[in-house]
Amino acid sequence: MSVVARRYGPQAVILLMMLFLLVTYFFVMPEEVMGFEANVIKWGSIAAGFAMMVGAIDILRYHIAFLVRRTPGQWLYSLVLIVALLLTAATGTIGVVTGVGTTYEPFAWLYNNIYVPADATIYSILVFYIASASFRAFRVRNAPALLLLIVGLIVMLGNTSLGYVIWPGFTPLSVWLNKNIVAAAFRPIIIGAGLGIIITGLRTILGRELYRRE
Amino acid sequence: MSIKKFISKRSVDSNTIGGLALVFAAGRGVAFFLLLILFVLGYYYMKSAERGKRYPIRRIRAFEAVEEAVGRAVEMGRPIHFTFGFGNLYSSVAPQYVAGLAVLSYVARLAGKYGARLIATFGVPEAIPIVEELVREGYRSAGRPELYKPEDNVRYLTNMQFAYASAVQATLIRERPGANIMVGPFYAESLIFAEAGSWTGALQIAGTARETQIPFFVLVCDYVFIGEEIFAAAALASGDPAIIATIRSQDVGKLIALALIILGLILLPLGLNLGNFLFI
Amino acid sequence: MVLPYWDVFGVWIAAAITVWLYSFAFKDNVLYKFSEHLFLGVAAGYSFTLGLDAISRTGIAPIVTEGELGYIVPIIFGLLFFGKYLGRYAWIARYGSMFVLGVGLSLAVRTAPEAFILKQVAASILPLYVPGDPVMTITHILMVLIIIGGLLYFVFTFVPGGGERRPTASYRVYEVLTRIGIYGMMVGFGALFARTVMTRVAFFIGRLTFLMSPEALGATIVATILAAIAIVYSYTQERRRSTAGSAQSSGAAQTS
Amino acid sequence: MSVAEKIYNILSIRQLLYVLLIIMVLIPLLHPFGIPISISSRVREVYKYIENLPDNPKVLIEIYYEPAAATELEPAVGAILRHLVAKNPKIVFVSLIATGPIMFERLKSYVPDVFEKLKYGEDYVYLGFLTGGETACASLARGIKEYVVRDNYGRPTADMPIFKYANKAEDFDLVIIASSGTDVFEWYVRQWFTPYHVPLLFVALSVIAPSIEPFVAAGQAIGMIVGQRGAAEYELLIGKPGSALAAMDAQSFAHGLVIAFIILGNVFYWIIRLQRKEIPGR
Repeated sequence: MSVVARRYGPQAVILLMMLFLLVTYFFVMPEEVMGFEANVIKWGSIAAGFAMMVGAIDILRYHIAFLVRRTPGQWLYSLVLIVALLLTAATGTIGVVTGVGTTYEPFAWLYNNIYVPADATIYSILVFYIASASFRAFRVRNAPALLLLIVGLIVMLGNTSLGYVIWPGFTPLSVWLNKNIVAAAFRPIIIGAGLGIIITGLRTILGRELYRRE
Repeated sequence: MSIKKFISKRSVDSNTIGGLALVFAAGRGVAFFLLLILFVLGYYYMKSAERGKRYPIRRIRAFEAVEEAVGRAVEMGRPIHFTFGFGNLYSSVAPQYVAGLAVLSYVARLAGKYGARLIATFGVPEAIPIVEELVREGYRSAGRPELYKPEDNVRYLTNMQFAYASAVQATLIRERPGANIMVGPFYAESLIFAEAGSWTGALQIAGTARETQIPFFVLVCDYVFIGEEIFAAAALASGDPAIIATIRSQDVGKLIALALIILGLILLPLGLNLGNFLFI
Repeated sequence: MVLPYWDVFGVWIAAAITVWLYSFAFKDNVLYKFSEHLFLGVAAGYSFTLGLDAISRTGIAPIVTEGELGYIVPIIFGLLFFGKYLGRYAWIARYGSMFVLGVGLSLAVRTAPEAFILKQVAASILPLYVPGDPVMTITHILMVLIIIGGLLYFVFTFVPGGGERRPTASYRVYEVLTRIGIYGMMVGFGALFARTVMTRVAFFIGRLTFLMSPEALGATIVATILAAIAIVYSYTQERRRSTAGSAQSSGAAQTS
Repeated sequence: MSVAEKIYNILSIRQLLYVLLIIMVLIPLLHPFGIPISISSRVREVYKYIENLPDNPKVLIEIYYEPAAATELEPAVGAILRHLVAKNPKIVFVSLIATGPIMFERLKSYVPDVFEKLKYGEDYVYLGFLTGGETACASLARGIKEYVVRDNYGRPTADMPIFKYANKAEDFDLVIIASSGTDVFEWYVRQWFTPYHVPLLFVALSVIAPSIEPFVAAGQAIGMIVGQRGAAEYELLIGKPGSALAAMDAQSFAHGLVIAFIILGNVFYWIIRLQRKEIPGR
């Protein structure tokens, strides 16, 4: 029994859901079946809610281990993480339970003064990485790389007033490139990705993906 | 319970005379047949591979580099870092997580074979059970179960994009991996990982099917899987000829697309736009 | 009612974190590590809250208020995720993963033929001769060649001659077309790299204007000085560790 | 070691490049130069469309972005509001995203001159965050007053005079969607344009623009203001330079620096390679 439950059970879950969600998508279905289909899609995010909680608990356990073992150069930081996690989770839970949601004052404070600035900062740290990657990695070793560089310069000049000062033609040229050549260049990648998605779906249904049979 | 019985039991309105009311949803008929063809072909090639038929794959340089990278990391006495992105499995990039997990399973087996320390960071909470099992299985199947330490090898960081990114770039600098392998759906954090990985001299192999992020991997990493190549790599990673054979049906899909385009180009000047007939 | 000094303190924390997170680009240091762990803690707590919210608002509420008993299914599968703490029966957590994956895969697979393949094919059918507009004609021909070449590049198993260089006619056509496809992709990658610079810089300007705002400027200056000290400190730490390291490794073989 | 190699090694220190970048962005922010920028036809079309709107136009504005994206989208919305206010409009603000309310308060402090001239409940109203995504978008089209009983501040919408003029989709002359994502544009195309043919105007991040280009090309939207550059051009057109125009100089300096790094990186790379006939360390 355990081999079936361990190995074929999860595969059956995916097979059942895939068949249902494919049939309801491709064929005209009665009203209540479509209502049921909309629910099933929501079910994914509900079950995932538990996984997000388990994930947060795993992070907590991972850092409590450092705290208990007093790992040098790490336990103090883990303490900071644990306090921040417990505070945010507690205030967030109060917000959800009282129905006020994320506008609960203490939670909003943590969100607006720690999460939001940190999120925007790590996103914009990319400006530094673009600068150093431009100097070190943007190497022209062969003809395609040269083309990549030339187009990159044209579009950058077309995007800002800098280009306009040198030659007003950069912006229209950059618009022409983006609207036509770039759009065409990505079509084969998107088609290929679509085929890869379909066959990965097939392999997962047939239980050939994510299982090792040794 | 076959689909037909399920459908006819819930037949729609009066005009369905008893039996089957299989009416295609508007604009999805052709799409359904394409999906059906690809599924049937995939199954056929898999079955023929099980009967011994082989379909040689053209060289995917980045895939061959994975084993080199693991070997190189072990010689340098440095760990291997692998990540496959953040987010949730119910999103429509799920197939790219599956491809990432398949390559992770392959890297875990290589880590067991070479006795290397693998660090798998990720931000997909629902994948925690799968990652733990794949990494443990990787070490066990290579005969080195003692090397598997869950708290070190499997690191779920968080599913918030830039908290995940700040933790991974820190891991790359502090653990100084010899190899940095990144396969899965990546967003703006692609360049954060590739650039931080390059500071410590790691050999970097990366791939994603999210086309907006491929340029950063092409520019900064040593080897790149472009778009569909991550799915081909996932098939090769399994080492199972039956799975590798399913790539053949992806190729047939490309030939169908090619044929439709060429047919469309021929018919267009004759005043017939094939594009309108693809969505009946 | 949040007292005003909480707001001021909040702006200081936001400015300090912004400076210390940026400092990582220069050198990993203790203040980055502090900000990173603070950020991870709040993010993990926020993720926990979103999970709880998803369960209560979209999961339990329909059962309690509208009596939709179907919603018990995802709650059961969700609870299975806690199975990972049950040692021997940890494998039941896989049911949770596969349940969620079932939704994601189905959404992706069922829309892929239309959105990823047929829509792109339809968009690739362009008039190869546009009367009276030579530029458009050349553009369309170039686009079609790039699309066909790109598609051939992604063919894995139908390669004439299995990919080795053989002077057959079909191989040369394959070679030329795939080369055009690769060049087309390079144009795409160059344009995309350039296009993202604008949005990244805009976010960076947003952060800088916040740091220079009157209420944050004080904290910004203090945080920057502290960051500089932390960076110098981590350089000295590294030099001390590498000199000690080389002395030690010349003695005994370095344990991997 | 040749001179080229010495310079190359110095420039390879990434920290130096970062300091240069910070300086090059800070200078124009502190002291804008006002480098002239060309006005693209796309932004000019939008300007003309709003200029030709009838007097006291009925407008719905969807605020669908989070704090990080506000830098690029807020200036554009602010510039459009400054242009609209001259025609004493009736504006209904709404957000289908949780961060909407915070962004709306920021918008009010970004263009206080606009909100001084508008009377709450009479000229403008803010419905706040509505859950339900596309379904909420569809319900709004059928009748705002009936669907949203209380506005963002808890006040009943039943007796607000604005809804006598602007309640159902047909009443509106224009719907403006400012979003950092892509899906909300599709919701409004499917729920407001396709059934009721209400004209749509998109305000989007430059990284998102390509994926919503097809809607504008297919005529489902009257136009698009893209990124900070679009906002800067609009500020020029309405003659009220704002933060977007100042940022344009900083953008140009930053882009100029990135271009210089790319060119320098290759120039030194090839000089050294030709000198030494092999590739220097990565």
